[in-house]
Amino acid sequence: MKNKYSIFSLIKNAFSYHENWQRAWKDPEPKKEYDAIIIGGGGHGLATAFYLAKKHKMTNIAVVEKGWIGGGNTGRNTTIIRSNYLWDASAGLYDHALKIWENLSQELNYNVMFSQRGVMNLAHNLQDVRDLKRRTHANRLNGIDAVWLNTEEVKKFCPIINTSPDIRYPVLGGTLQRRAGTARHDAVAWGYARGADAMGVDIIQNCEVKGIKRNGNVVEGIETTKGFIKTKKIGVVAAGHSSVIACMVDLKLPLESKPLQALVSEPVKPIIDTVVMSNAVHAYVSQSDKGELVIGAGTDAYVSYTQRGSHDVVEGTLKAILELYPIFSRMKMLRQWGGIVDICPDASPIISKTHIKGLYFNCGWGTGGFKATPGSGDLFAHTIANDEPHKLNADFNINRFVSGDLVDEHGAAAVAH
Amino acid sequence: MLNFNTPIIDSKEYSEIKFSKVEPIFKINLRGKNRDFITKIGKELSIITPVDPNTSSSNEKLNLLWLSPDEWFLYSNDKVDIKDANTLEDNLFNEISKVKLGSVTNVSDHWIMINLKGTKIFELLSAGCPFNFNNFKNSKGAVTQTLLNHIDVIIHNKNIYDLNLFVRRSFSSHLWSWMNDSVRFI
Amino acid sequence: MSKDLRIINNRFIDQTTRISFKFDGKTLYGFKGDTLASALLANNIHLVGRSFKYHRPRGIMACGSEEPNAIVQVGNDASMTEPNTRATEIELYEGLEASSQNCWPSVNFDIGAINNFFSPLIPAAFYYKTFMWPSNFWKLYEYFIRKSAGLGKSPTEPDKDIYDHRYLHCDVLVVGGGISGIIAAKIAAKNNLNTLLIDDKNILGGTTLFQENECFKINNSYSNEWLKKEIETLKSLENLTIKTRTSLAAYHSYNYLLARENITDHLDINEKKDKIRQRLWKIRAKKVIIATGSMERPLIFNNNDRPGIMLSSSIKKYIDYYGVKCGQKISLFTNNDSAYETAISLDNSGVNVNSVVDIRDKTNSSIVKQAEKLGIKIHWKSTIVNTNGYKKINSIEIMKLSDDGAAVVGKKIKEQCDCLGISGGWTPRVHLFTQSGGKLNFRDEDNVFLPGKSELDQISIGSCNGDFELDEIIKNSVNSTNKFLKVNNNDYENLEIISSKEIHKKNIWLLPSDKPLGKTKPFLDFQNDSTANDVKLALREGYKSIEHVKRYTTTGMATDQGKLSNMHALGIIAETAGVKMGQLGTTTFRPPYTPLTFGTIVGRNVGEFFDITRKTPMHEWHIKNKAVFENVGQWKRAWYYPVDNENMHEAVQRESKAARDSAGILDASTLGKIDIQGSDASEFLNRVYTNAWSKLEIGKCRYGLMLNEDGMVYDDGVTTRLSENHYLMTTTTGGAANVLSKLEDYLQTEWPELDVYLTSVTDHYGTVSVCGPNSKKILSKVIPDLDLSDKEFPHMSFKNALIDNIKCRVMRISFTGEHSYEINIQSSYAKSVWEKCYEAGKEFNITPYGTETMHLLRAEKGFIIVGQDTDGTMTPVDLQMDWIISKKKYDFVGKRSLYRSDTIREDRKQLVGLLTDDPKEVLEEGAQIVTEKNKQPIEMLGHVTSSYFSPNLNKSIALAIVKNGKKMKGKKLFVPMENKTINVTITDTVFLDKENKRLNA
Amino acid sequence: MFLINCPYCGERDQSEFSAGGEAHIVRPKQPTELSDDQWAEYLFMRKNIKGVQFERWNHAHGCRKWFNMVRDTSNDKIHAVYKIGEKPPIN
Repeated sequence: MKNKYSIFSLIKNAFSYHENWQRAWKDPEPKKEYDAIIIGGGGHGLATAFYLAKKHKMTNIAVVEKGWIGGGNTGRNTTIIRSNYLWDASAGLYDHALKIWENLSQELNYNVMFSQRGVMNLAHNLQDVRDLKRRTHANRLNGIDAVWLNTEEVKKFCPIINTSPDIRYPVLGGTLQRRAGTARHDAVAWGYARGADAMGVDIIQNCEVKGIKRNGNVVEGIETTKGFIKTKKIGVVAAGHSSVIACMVDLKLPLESKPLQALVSEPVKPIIDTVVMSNAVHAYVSQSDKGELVIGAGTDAYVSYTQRGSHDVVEGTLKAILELYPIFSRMKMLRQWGGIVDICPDASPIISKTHIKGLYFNCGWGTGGFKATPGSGDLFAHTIANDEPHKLNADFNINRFVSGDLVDEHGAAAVAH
Repeated sequence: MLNFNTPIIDSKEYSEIKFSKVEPIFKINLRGKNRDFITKIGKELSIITPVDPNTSSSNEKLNLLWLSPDEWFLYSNDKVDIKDANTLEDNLFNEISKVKLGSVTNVSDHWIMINLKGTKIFELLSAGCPFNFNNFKNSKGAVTQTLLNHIDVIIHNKNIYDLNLFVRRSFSSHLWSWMNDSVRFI
Repeated sequence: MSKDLRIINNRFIDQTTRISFKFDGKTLYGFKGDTLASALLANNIHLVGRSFKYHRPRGIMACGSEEPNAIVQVGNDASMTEPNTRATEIELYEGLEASSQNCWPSVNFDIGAINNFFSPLIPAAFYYKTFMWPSNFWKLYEYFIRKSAGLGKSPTEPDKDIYDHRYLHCDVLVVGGGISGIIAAKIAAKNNLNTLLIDDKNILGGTTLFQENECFKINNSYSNEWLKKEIETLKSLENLTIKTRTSLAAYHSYNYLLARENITDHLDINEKKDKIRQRLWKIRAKKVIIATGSMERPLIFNNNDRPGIMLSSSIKKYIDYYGVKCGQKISLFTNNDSAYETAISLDNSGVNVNSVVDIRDKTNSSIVKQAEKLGIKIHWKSTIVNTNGYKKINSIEIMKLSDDGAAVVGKKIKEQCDCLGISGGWTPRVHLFTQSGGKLNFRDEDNVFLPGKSELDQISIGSCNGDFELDEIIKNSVNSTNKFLKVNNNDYENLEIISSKEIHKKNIWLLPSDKPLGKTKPFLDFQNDSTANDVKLALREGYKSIEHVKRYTTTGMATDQGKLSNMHALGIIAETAGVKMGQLGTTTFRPPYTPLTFGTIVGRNVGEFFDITRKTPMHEWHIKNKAVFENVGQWKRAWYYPVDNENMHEAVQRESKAARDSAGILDASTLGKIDIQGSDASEFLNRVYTNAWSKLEIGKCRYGLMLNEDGMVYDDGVTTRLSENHYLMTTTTGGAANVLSKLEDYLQTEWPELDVYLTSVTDHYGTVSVCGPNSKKILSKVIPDLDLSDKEFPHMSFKNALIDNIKCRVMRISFTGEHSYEINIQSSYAKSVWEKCYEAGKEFNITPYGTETMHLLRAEKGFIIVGQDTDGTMTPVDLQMDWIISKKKYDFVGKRSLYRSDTIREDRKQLVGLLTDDPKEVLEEGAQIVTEKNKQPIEMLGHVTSSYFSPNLNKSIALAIVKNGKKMKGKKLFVPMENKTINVTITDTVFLDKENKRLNA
Repeated sequence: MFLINCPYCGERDQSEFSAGGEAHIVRPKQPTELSDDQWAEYLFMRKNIKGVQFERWNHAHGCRKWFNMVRDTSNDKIHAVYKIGEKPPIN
């Protein structure tokens, strides 16, 4: 068992100049065989392993990661966490996650800095108002906290927003979820890794999957840069690279992997203490504990695995930021980067079995995956362990694209972060 | 009598740049694929149909601009009497559309034409247009369709430092005020 | 300013023009040409800020963009203040006010410094390990963490400055105006290549500009004199544009680069007004030559962060360029030759150099010999084990290094000093190269990453490419440039170059101390306060990859983006993990190279120009008549026309009533209009609409519904058959552009065999819609010679007409259910026709109405609005519009999707009408519909899509989509609001005039 | 920002173009003959290749012509462009 993290352990270790801290996780060489293998060491993959071990007592499992854990979209997103989704299925999924977030630091004994500072979505035209009110009502009836704010209330909640009626697309109101907020993205990956490792899960980094071995319609193991590893169950949580893995078993997914960019400003003293999102003018901003403004930009329309997007997207985003927050004009962009987001036609994820026995996919989170990390891991673990979806992810199967029973969140969350 | 309204009602003159609103001229969009179409408009308008990309041809009355392999843009140099305009449109329509050679569409009011003159006009354009004008500016008759301040425009290099710029009417007042704002910083 | 720190040196700064400025409220003086940093140093001010975490005193360390410590708040005006600005990059101007950051109450006495006392408790990433109890207390902890974090302060008022953009296309872009960049630019321009040379400083020349040393000569003159002549010739070249004060911010693929030009930042406060502050150049270059030079590395040893500890090369620049002594008793600490250049410069300027501490065993390069000749003391094979002085260094402790360099031996020598110059060698500025996607190679002998393979048409030359000695720099720059540009310039043949050669190299990433590592503070990232210990802790805890270490310790994530810290961090990681640095790789450098102001990135796309505004031909009339406007896409549409003090509700009630009782007039110009010609036009319409078109008579109009291939409603509108092969299609306002490109797509890619041509005429026509029982009378006045009899001109038909011999098209179609006409006329005359109709209608109290009333009127008739009553999940069947799906047609866009297992379900959400039990109660659009009262959570059957109070029916009406709604007519349901529940009944979607009598009234 | 060589107008800035996704997915001539699975394949399933991909682009703010592009999605390098109906120059 790992030493517990606490102020006391910090004091204790201070005396030995912090020479005696244990490793958060070991870097083992892969065993010959595991009961299950998770492909992808991002937040979702590590959470899946954590809950497989914790809830389903599957501890002879491994997470294989091509690079370093948490290095994909987990470490690149703008960390917005909310559950105010329109459709029942989505609301159920994301609120399940939000409930886990609320005690995650304690569950992991790793401070993920979940900060319930509220997320506010703004409306800028009459259809926005209709859509957001529709969502607000739906959330309320789904037992998810959501309130509608008129323009004055928006101003009161976040005074630095320009709510003047004379701007090009005035703020006509907004919906607020107070339980929503942000978390420290790296800590989520590291906390889950440490927790999983403590239960015996092997976390294998710098191990790229080269192929999936099948016997007829049943998986037998994976070919990796560290050799063949035998297993009966494979959970793929490869985000932007899901299609690449799927291609190894001649499976086509309803996904396109596109560049999503984000940026941070230089750190300043606290100036905005909530998260404000505006789909209509494409502005998403919060302030990290370090003081940086964290700003999410949009996606490009083309497929790319380069983790770089076009400058116009960044320019468009900051344009919108200055429209809503003219006081930020003299703030400086410190860093910009891109991630690869795998987007489904209905902007909802896939957490599903496949027609291949023992092969499971968790993908299609598009621009909004971070907020779902704990729930996604929990439900995917359930699906893998029982070879059966949990009722909360039953609707997110691959077959919906054949039947047409989509969970269309486009109206509600075209570019949700 | 119905009176004529245009969203751009004045001309502006700055050092080395001049924008002018232009008298109501007529404009026609021509589309067609086959040879007969191309020869037919050539005959009807007594003008060579430009088939090379980004080029145009002109006579004393008319300008014919290449827009795409199957689309051309025709505009008159001067204000044309409404009757003549109608007859010309009808002729073309009967000679081309009616006989299934292609399409003829009056777009006189779809586009607003703004004339830009002066040695600084390309600096003005470069404030909001990603197009590379380095060669364009020296080639008389060159045509390009591109974006200016995020707005679709057709630019016809009528003469050295003398451009005709076409913008859709509903966008024109916005572009006009952007141009006048931009001149301040040239 | 304290005179004794200034020497006479007028070459680059104008010591005759005194400039006054304020720092931390104190008025000080400097000279024109100073930077804030050089002026402060001249005033003997080193302490300018406090560090991020421990709030340790920090001083000016460098002289350029790599400065980690001297970041200040410029200005205190709420709208013009700027946080986190590097004092080393601020050109001094009259009226400059700057203050130190991240300290309270003052930089000299900072409460936060208590953190330094607690530092043993707060190693790297301590926050992940604590603040977890009690569980709901994080909000509180976070409040204090947030307060103590952050550096400067954001402005609180809108920026008054103006920013601008400019596109620029060139053959060759040269980045960096140092000796290599100057050579490259000259070669390019002389070969008639349209060339742009940019440099972030205010003058060209780089460091060679003030290199006046016997050891570096070209053709028998000092290298700086030779370079000055080069710069002169450069200025006369015509294909060359030179931009100073312009720094390259980002290098994207396809040689697309962004450069920021500073235009007013250096001007006196009163000269800045009404000018562009900064311009962003969007450069597209055929070829790019990177000549960005290199940065000096610090050395990592115990307490290496005190004010007064500076980069050795910076001390040289302050004395040789600015004429400022950084101290009176300066010591130097190095692992290479360049510190000796500093020593010599200082000595030449009469500054006393205590000694040079050199970790190397001994070397005898010409530069070192020269220093020895000057009698400068050198401690060979030695290191500094500690420094003293809280707010300013006052002494260093020197010890001998063991042979392996891992430990210190012998006795400790203490040496007094007021400034320490450190030099850990040089790091090529490869940031832009990596930004552009280039791969780096590692050179072991001097531990540098160098540009390797690149996909783009670019090269790196000079010291950013690993050439550090004058002769190599010139030789290789010339050769590479010639080769790269495929030219053969011989200006630089047979130059006679003298350059001191560095013979011995030695590098120790983390220098040993006599204390155990745990007891020392060897800083790596000065701004983020991460030490070598933090990096080792991260590795111990299993955070092995560079990115993990970087994120866990925040090394390299400060506002300098690790310019000074990255290499040592990598070195220590490699050493500790026992791998070669080459294999370890490096972290990615992300744009921008130096932080870029939001305003600069946005340019003039603010305020009025944030987004395009589209106006209809009648816009001016609407304004004159007090219309309130609604944004519909980029269009401004008249929303309603309040009279006197009417609120929206009152205005809409009046407008709606008038339209039904007598006459209303609407501006419908924003609807998309597509002119369709070609022999296959009818077949085309058959494929893109759900209903059949072949049999539509010439002169008749028909409503059409367009689907996506997924079967969901996409757009709708009325299309008119003008002649055999000629149609005019109308689309929704918002859908116009998308519909046209979608149709073009099908024609070009799926059905190229079809003879059909599309041309947008949206802006060509203005559309005046006159409706109401008196519309016919009004129209007959406007177009007297048009036969308006129902027989000649029935509903859903069109006529060509002339108004004052201007051609127009009149459609008799109705979106209100009233007898109505739409006049489409050339936009130039539309306002005039509108006024004509308005005049003609006055006797019938014709009432202009806006989009809100239009929505209300159509709702009374149960007509849908795509996008309001549909949301991309509704099929025509769901809308109870089965009638519009042709059973005969073999295929149309979206047809197949209508027969999928889910889309054929009987119990999908379907469009219905809703009536409230209380006719006065108007439902909220977006409100949800359920079967039971006061239950939660509860299944939602659907929601209200449109809802109004109908003055004509004198009751509230609504459209909604409800699960299985088709079968539920008459059923009682509930609409639960926050504070009450509203009882409703499902009805038919048509509330008014089910028999359509009014169409012909 | 890419520099895209429109097969009709020549080299233009990316901002003049719009991307249209995977190329050579032909709309079935007889959709009614297809099973739900086959139709879903056409509607939604994509190769989403990491590497050389064939895709559709439209010169939306220029000649408005659709054309095909061969692009390596792993480094955004454009290998070729060709007109609709033409054979891919590379395969």
